[in-house]
Amino acid sequence: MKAAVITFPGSNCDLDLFHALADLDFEPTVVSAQTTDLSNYDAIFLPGGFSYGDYLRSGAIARFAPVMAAVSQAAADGKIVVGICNGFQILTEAGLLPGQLFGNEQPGFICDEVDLLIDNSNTTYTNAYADSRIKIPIAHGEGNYYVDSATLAEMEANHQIVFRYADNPNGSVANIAGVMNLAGNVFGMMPHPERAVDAITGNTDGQPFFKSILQTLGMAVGRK
Amino acid sequence: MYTAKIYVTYKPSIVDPQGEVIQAALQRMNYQGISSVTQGKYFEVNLAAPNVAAAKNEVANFTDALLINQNTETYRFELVSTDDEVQA
Amino acid sequence: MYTAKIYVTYKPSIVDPQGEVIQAALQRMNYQGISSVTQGKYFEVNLAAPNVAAAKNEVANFTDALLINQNTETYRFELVSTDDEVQA
Amino acid sequence: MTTSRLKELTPQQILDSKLYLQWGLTEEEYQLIVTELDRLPNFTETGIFSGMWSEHVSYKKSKAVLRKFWSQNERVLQGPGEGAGILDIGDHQAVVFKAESHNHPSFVEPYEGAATGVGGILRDIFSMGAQPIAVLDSLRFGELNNAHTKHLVDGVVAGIAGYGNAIGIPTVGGEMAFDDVYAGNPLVNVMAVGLMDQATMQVGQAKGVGNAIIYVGAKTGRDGMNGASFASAEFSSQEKADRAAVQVGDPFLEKLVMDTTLMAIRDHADIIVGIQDMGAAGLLSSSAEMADKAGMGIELNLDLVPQRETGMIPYELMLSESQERMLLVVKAGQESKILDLFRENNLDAQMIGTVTDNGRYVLNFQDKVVADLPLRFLTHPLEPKLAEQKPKRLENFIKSQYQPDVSDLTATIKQLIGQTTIASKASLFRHFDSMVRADTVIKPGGDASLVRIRGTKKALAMTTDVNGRYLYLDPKKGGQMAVAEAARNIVATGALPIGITDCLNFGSPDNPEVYYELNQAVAGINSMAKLLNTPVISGNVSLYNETDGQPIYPTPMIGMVGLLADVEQALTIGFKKASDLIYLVGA
Ligand SMILES: Nc1ncnc2c1ncn2[C@@H]1O[C@H](COP(=O)(O)OP(=O)(O)O)[C@@H](O)[C@H]1O
Repeated sequence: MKAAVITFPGSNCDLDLFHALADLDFEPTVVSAQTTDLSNYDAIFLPGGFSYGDYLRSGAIARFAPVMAAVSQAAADGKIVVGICNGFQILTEAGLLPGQLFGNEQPGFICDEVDLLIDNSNTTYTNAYADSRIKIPIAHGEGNYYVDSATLAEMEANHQIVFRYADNPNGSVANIAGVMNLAGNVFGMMPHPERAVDAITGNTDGQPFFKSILQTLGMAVGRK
Repeated sequence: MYTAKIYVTYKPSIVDPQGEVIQAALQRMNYQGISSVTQGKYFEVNLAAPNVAAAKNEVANFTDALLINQNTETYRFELVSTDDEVQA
Repeated sequence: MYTAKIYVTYKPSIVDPQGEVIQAALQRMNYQGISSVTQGKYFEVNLAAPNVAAAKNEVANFTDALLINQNTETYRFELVSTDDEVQA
Repeated sequence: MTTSRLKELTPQQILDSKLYLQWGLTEEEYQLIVTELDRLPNFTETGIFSGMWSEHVSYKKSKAVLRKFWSQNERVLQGPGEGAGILDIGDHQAVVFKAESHNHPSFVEPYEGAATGVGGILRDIFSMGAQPIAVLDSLRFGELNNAHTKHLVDGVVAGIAGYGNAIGIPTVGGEMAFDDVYAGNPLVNVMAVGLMDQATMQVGQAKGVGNAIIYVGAKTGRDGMNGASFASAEFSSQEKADRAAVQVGDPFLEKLVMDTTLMAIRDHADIIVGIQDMGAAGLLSSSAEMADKAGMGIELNLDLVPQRETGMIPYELMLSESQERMLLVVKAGQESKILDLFRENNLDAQMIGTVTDNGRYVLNFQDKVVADLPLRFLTHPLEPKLAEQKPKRLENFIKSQYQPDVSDLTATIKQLIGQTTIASKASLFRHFDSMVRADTVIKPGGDASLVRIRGTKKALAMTTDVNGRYLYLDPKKGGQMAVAEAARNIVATGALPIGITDCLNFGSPDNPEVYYELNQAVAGINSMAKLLNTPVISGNVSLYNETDGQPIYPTPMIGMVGLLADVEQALTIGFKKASDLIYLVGA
């Protein structure tokens, strides 16, 4: 399966994501934010980092990068679009996902491993998980997810909340760690599953995340 | 040339965690009379425009598009003309 | 009660990477007439004080102490009285 | 239009007003310059000498000590003298590392001081052609019992995090301790480690007559004017130093500069002759050092330097410490390939001069020659002979064994782990992204950190250590102990110690007792380094760490790197299962 990892100026988890995808049998390519055509790819990944320095608001400037029209098009075409950390922030700024990521309730960057609860196990991103409680790294200063209560109620009703924090590290509304759009093809999360795919770095709980996506696309699942 | 001074604040319905943290810090520092703190952003933008109306229009456009997140933020601005020269 | 509106900006000699990146973004978005952007902070603080002079003094003190980084930032503020009641 | 606040005095006025003394040149040095030039130096030239001959840039007072470092063995590809040292780790790969201090800037402005320290050490690594893979720190503050120290700690930690996290290089470890000798002079040392293929090794040299000097990165402003001479002056808590514009770091810009520089080295190795970052004394020291190392001359046209502020004079352009700038030497006629590459990535890039063969350091500005100096003279100040004397306290110590009086073990242990120096630092290092790049095998919280090398079975262990109290009690043994501690930490991961970088934090070398400490500490480090076969391949000196004449403890931070052949063999500190036996080994 062909996956594009979009690298914006200031992205810094692009290679981590690339390696995770490659190790888990995707065919990833790192694609510059100047690209205007993504029609060759089955899935689009927006990585973590500090796009354009995260100046102004995280994700606010990246949203206007040339590639974003193609990302919106891919989303409209029903392709899988995944934003991780800064990628999630960009997707919310671009209006492809509801809500916004504010500064952590207790201001400051936090790097840790946290427990996530899988709220909806029947999604493109979770169907390969055997457990409903997993451990995934976080690393962010602006991970405090906010959405107004009316939208939140709709999202809850539509099962759009995919992951919640077991122990809220940043003040996110309803402990939200990852959400998808109504159609289920656009997804964003603050934690970093791509940092949890290799036993040698201490955690493999991110593997089923990527396997779920492969599985959904009907491809053979297999670890090299 | 014009200078736009743009003040961005959260909409009243949005909790401002930073403001609360600052207020708590000020209280610990013994500034007891403080009943609320909100933190927003302030921009100064220098721009060329044919006239005040055009400048106002442009400032509103780019502020809506980029400088604020319309879901959570709101703004006001002032415009100052920076050249008083007679037009050639 | 008073409301202090405090505008914090970088000192002129300090690099403002944020402003430069925002300016570049606006240029890419085809706002061509923009010659400079600086981003600062804007605070609104409500406070009780016996009189204007005391309020001004307090605002200057806590702004110096907490709200700004004196090495890199500078500020100005306005003070608005929010109660017009006759004093008891 | 802003113009410089500095008025350019005439050569005669400089002589009469003795401005050079204010700028840190001694009477003897000034006279030497006049004799050598056979005329009075002008304003720009006097500034150039004050920058180049500051301790921070020239190491004139510490060179004699540094030359004693043992820095050769079978692994060493590059020893001290370049941006960073390089060691062979097999498979045509090499590890590159160096440490740097940002003590004084961090005291004045903790966030930006620490942040720009990280930025500077990373430039040292990638200017050698290496991809930075990890940052470590070593921090000293006063006791954590007052608001000011808390402000410093919070600012420094946030600054390291703010820069390292944003540029995407993990901060994988470090160490910190608290003692009131550092209250007026905290230590902020950072170390960076990089990885490269030996084929892409770069050195900072300006070779080849006619080759182009290319400036890339941020524009020059009046940032940190006089930082180098500032760093070489003692602090007085009485007077607030005349604070030049604080340097502000821009990790976003540095990431672009880093990625583009590494791309240039990868794609254009055949036309890049040398690379150097602009650190202390900015454009001046980088250009002079590059030309000197190649035994060449250099001629620059300052009108071409990208400028952020208006009205800057040559003195300011040369001594500015604006961040995120690099100097490249590129083969004549090939400039446009490099200029285009940087410009495509939205970075300023400008050819500002050429390499000459006349051994002169020449600056042009607004159609005038504003400096014309013999380069070798400029880069080789007098090395003053310094007196040394064993500190009185070392004679007077009561050497008898101290017997602690412990009646309640639980209470004593609680007291110990309640001390800030011993307590867990997790609440502070959790602000550092220790995992970005997804190669961190052992994160902060262990003895040494471990970073795997993707595509191989290898991993690199790294640690920073020193205990200033031990050096205060015995500078030589304390130096040995710092190296030994670092080695123990490396070995505890299963890795083999392979090399050392250091940061020599001391008081004023003009104080004979401090100079003695410096010599003894280096002797101690050296003897242990030889014993362990861990050559000292790079380092940094920070002198004048004093407040009101009171020096800090001698604190030579040791950064050590180890090589683990098979990452699957890595060991972590945690107990693994109940009923495993516990052994105490060693003395
Ligand atoms: N300033 C710091 N930055 C990053 N990591 C730190 C820092 N201080 C301590 N650590 C981490 O905390 C752990 C324990 O540190 P320390 O208490 O100094 O250990 P030790 O006494 O074994 O040297 C180490 O893994 C170290 O990397």
